[in-house]
Amino acid sequence: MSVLVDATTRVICQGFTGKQGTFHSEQALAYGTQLVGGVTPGKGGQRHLGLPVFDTVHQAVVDTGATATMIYVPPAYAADAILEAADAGIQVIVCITEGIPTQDMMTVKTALTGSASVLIGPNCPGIITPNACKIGIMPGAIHQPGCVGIVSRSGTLTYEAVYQTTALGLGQSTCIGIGGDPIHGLDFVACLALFEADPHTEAVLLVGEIGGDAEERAAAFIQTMTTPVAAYIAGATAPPGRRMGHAGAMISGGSGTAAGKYAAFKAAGVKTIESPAELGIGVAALLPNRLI
Amino acid sequence: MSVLVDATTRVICQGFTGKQGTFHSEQALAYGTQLVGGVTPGKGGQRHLGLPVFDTVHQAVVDTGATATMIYVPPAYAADAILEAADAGIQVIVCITEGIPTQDMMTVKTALTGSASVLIGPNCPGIITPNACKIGIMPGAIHQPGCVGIVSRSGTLTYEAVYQTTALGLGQSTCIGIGGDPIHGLDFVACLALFEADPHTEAVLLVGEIGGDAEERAAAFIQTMTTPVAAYIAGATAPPGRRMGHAGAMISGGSGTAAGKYAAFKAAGVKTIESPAELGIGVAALLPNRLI
Amino acid sequence: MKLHEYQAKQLLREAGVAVPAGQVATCATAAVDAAATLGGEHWLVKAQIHAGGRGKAGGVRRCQTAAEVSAAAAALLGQPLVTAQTGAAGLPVNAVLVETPTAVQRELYLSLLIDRTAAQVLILAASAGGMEIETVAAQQPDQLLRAAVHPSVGLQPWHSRRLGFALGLEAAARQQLAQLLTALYQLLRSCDASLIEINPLALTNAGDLVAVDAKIELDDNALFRQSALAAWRDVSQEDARETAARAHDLSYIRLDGNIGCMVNGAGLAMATMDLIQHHGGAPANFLDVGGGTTAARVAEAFKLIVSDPQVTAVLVNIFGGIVRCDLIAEGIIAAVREVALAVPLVVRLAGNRAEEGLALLAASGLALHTAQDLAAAADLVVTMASRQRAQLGGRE
Amino acid sequence: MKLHEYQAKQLLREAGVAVPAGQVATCATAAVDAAATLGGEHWLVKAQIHAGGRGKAGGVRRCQTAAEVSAAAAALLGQPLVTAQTGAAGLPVNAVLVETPTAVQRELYLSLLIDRTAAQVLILAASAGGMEIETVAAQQPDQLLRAAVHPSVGLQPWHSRRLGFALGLEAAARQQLAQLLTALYQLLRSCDASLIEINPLALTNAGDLVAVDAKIELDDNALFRQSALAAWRDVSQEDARETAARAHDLSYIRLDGNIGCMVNGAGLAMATMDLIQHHGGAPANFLDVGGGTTAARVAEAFKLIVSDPQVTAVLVNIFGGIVRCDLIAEGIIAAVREVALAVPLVVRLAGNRAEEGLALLAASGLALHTAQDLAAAADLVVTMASRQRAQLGGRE
Repeated sequence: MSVLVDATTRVICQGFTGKQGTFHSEQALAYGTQLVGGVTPGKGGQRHLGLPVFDTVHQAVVDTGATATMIYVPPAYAADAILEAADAGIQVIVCITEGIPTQDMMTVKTALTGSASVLIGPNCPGIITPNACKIGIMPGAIHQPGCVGIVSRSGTLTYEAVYQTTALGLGQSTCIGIGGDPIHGLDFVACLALFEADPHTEAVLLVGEIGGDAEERAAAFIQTMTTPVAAYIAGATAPPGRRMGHAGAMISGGSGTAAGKYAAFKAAGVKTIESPAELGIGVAALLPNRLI
Repeated sequence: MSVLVDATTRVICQGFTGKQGTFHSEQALAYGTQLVGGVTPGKGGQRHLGLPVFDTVHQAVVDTGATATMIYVPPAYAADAILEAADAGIQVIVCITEGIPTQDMMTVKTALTGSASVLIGPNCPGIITPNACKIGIMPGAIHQPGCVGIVSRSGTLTYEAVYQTTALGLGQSTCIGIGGDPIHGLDFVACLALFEADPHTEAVLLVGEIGGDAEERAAAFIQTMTTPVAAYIAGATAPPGRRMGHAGAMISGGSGTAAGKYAAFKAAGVKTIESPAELGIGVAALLPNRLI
Repeated sequence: MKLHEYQAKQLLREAGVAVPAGQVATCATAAVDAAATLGGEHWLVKAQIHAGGRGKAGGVRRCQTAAEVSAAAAALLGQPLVTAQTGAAGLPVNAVLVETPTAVQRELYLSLLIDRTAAQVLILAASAGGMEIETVAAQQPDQLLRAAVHPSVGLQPWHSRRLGFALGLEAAARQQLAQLLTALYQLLRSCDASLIEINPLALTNAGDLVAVDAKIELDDNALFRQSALAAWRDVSQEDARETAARAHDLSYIRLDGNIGCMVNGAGLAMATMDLIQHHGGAPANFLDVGGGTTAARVAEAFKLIVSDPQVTAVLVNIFGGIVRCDLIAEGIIAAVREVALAVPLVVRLAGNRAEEGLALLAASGLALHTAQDLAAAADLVVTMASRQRAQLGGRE
Repeated sequence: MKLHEYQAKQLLREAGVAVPAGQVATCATAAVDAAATLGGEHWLVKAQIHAGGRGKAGGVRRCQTAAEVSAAAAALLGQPLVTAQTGAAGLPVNAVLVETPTAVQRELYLSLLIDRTAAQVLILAASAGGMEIETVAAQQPDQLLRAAVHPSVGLQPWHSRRLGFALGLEAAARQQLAQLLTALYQLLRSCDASLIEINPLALTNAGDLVAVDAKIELDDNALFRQSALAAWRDVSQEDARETAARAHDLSYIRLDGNIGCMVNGAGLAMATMDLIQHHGGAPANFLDVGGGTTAARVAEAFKLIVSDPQVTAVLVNIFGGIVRCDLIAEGIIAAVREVALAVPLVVRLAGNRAEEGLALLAASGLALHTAQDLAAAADLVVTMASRQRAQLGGRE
């Protein structure tokens, strides 16, 4: 029915009492997420939004049994927050923070190798299982429980994908925004493997973009999957050598182009979508029995 | 028929032209190991024992197709040699060197996490598949192809185990000396998993010793195995707080005792052997159909 | 953020890396003084711009007299330099580096960068110095040497053995390479560089390794903790509109088309460009107004878009996630009035309060077009842009 | 290798860690001078030995006058100090540390060590300072705080938050803890320590964190690159036989039994001890003659074993791997003659040329017993040892 998070997931917020943390915690609570508390060092023992505040993630885990966290701390402190969550045994770490130094993420990613914790992001909208658990900044209202797994490097473009699949009545099993930074946690391949193992995900919509080789590696993996995958790549018109908003979205030295990624998907037999207006109908084409 | 190495394994020697490297390379060649060359920086292009010498492991791999290495370089250079081998894509790295600083091994072990390379040792006799491939300092003559997998933290004590199983006609599938240092590569659990997957290993003889918790973790793993395991722990008479030769063999703060390890094995239903004179008959008891 | 060659070499020198003797100069007189201070009989006068390909473009001049140095500096300074990497407009030369030439025996390539997939520092090296590394990778892939540095162990002796032997260096030069790599790795880590490229790295006639050219790029995300280096930013090398955009937290990149775009989110902004092209048009820019879009930011974004004379139509594509489309609509109305928009405008709003937003726009009395569907919006703006261009063409 | 408290505190002080003012002294006069230099009205005189439990054993004395300092130093110096950790013979006190007492508000426990299973540095802390950490772990496991340091990132702010909040420290003390942890982690890495233990770590009345006691153990394998620290080795704190053994590359540890053992390989040496016990005897020592066993080393090993008056029989257990048993046999013969062995000797040889070796021994004419089988050898030596002891007993 979903991957990584569901209605039973107990969530905390790091950077809980800050402006972003407060706003998105309110949104998560309104959506029905089981938010059970938050962390702001120095404010332990207080209450915020009716929930307990802790000084450390470790204490929050001990007291609340949380297994997931959403991180809204400033870039300079985000790597530390991720590592603290991992050490405390948090299983799903969602880091929303944008602008974390690349070298911080390099060492964090290394430190998480072999760890039991999964990192989503940073610089991502988060993860949502519709009507069950929203961890992130995505608008809950556009989602609908359903059969499409969505995985994306983008934010608002993910919402567009959600919007189109909802409009077609397909809905989503889980949507994962893996983030737009060059070094991030969960990658396409890991998400595809999760969707492949989920009996309720009938098709996957992959939303990639220029830069790096994550899509090329995904294409190779999809050949081993039974669940069908449709893929769109943003940035066919992006000039080389320019960073297109996302730190990771840059064509360099002729590699990381949309054309190259599309070619990899086509070679792997993946259904490709050329226009962002066709994200919904593109994935719907993989599910002929679903559309009325 | 064996794990990790067999008659087709192509092996190089790091520290090839040194005294130890030369002697044990000769022994390996005499045993029939497919030794295909060696590495000594600055002596690339020369020949030694009739084999090519290379400046770097990378060049040796390119030219010889080696997939295994045995390392006989001094302690100060051993960590570097292991990392060079891993980067060059060597799959089985056997480090014989004794006396490597613990912090060197700490960072090396971290660097190998998630790597495709397997490290055996350091401070170990090596690995041997009888009559097929000998990588290390063990005496080849005492071995005999057979059905017992042997894994041990010790050197000569391993030979004793080999000697006894050979004397009983059981022979060995593969013998792995994982080494006596506190931080080492392959651990008991990994070796047990390899033996479990090997159809020709009919029983495993585990030779542990005091210090650390590797035996306790092995005991937990053995409960998931179908291949039977017999275990002996050296050091029942060792006093606490003293390092018994091996850097890793020390009871500290009441943990790491032989009694505790035996208790863990017994609780896991593992056949325990109390006397080192009974290593052979202990494992033979697991193979009632084998003994004539 | 890019550094100039002279800035990069200052960092290298401080890190103990051998670089040619040199001084930066911003006028011909200072260049002549620099040459005098350096002494010798030959000097290079090198234009300092944020782009490669200077040699072939006449941006590096070899001089044998003070008069030649003066003439070279005067010719370069104050002029834009056009190279294969700058685009047609070139980049302004505001400084030259006057250097003592290096007696080169061999030219090598060496760089350190962050390998995003492996999440490690990657060292690249090649015997073919002076060439673009991408060219080496494409044409002589077996000449391209790679060695990854694991963060838990850092640089190890084997890295320099691996590269030194493969590059065919003698023992003394291998020793220098080891020291060089150590210095470069430390520098990359300590200054949050995403790239340090030494190309060429010269093996001199004396057998020493010298960084003849150097390129350093810093991680923009880390500038908050690199304030001394952040102060070296040279906005003269950047597009003025992009710099202005950054001041308003907008992410803007000028493109070659004629349809201005304003979008929230980088991915959706790229997708919108693709959409325009898919429908037969050409985007004039990438513009991400960011997450917490406000009416004020929308107004600034509008000003930026229409400041580009090539723009003949504008497409606004906002997906209201957390942000409310009705508030965005109000911002658009105010901005259109403020800038007295003279080209057709198509607004697509979707998501949070999209219908209310579209209603506000319809009620505003402004000559704009609305759509809730991406494809329809794209069709409309492409048609409008062609029509507008035709009208402008008619007026010419 | 263990350091003395005063040595550990010197390293801590150099690393910027707050430690009590203090001076080391090796005679009573120097102790009085030290107290005078320190000033104040109270002093602690602390015996410097390589073992804990000094407080309860009278090894730490509080003094209020110079005369008391002199008396305390005189009483401690030159005498062995017996504590719960030293064994019955105690350890010689060759130096005392004269310190200014610390006004303690709370005592904490803090240590950094290498976690062998995780291959990471582990920080341990507890509110219960002054207690043995093993006692805390056994009796109040939830009071024992742990935080692991990944080598790729090193010490992070969360480590000190995790520990500081859990220890109930105020903001200022948490800040000091962060600096302290940074210093200790750096020190552990830079001096190849396997353990740094601050117990107790005092929170003073003034709100500062001060290392009141300190224990540092260095990795023996890393001493080759820590020559300054290696020079601090104090052999007076080690068993003389063990020190002598090390000089000959032998690994020897004195035990309480009466059957001397000589074995090649640490694992086999432990197993041989176990075997003796399994057969009803008690090993007198652990002795690993090492891999490349030579006749000379065998001779040194013999001397070591028989220098222990408790030994009433000797078991030699050699598994000839690479080493040839016949050469070992020759070494044994020579050694037995040289030391004029007066107790029964059982030699078990197996492996490479074992039969030739056993034949040489048999032909030597020496009063020794041979075996090729472990159990037989053990039975024999246990019997011999009892008989010898009975004989000795009879002679007494």
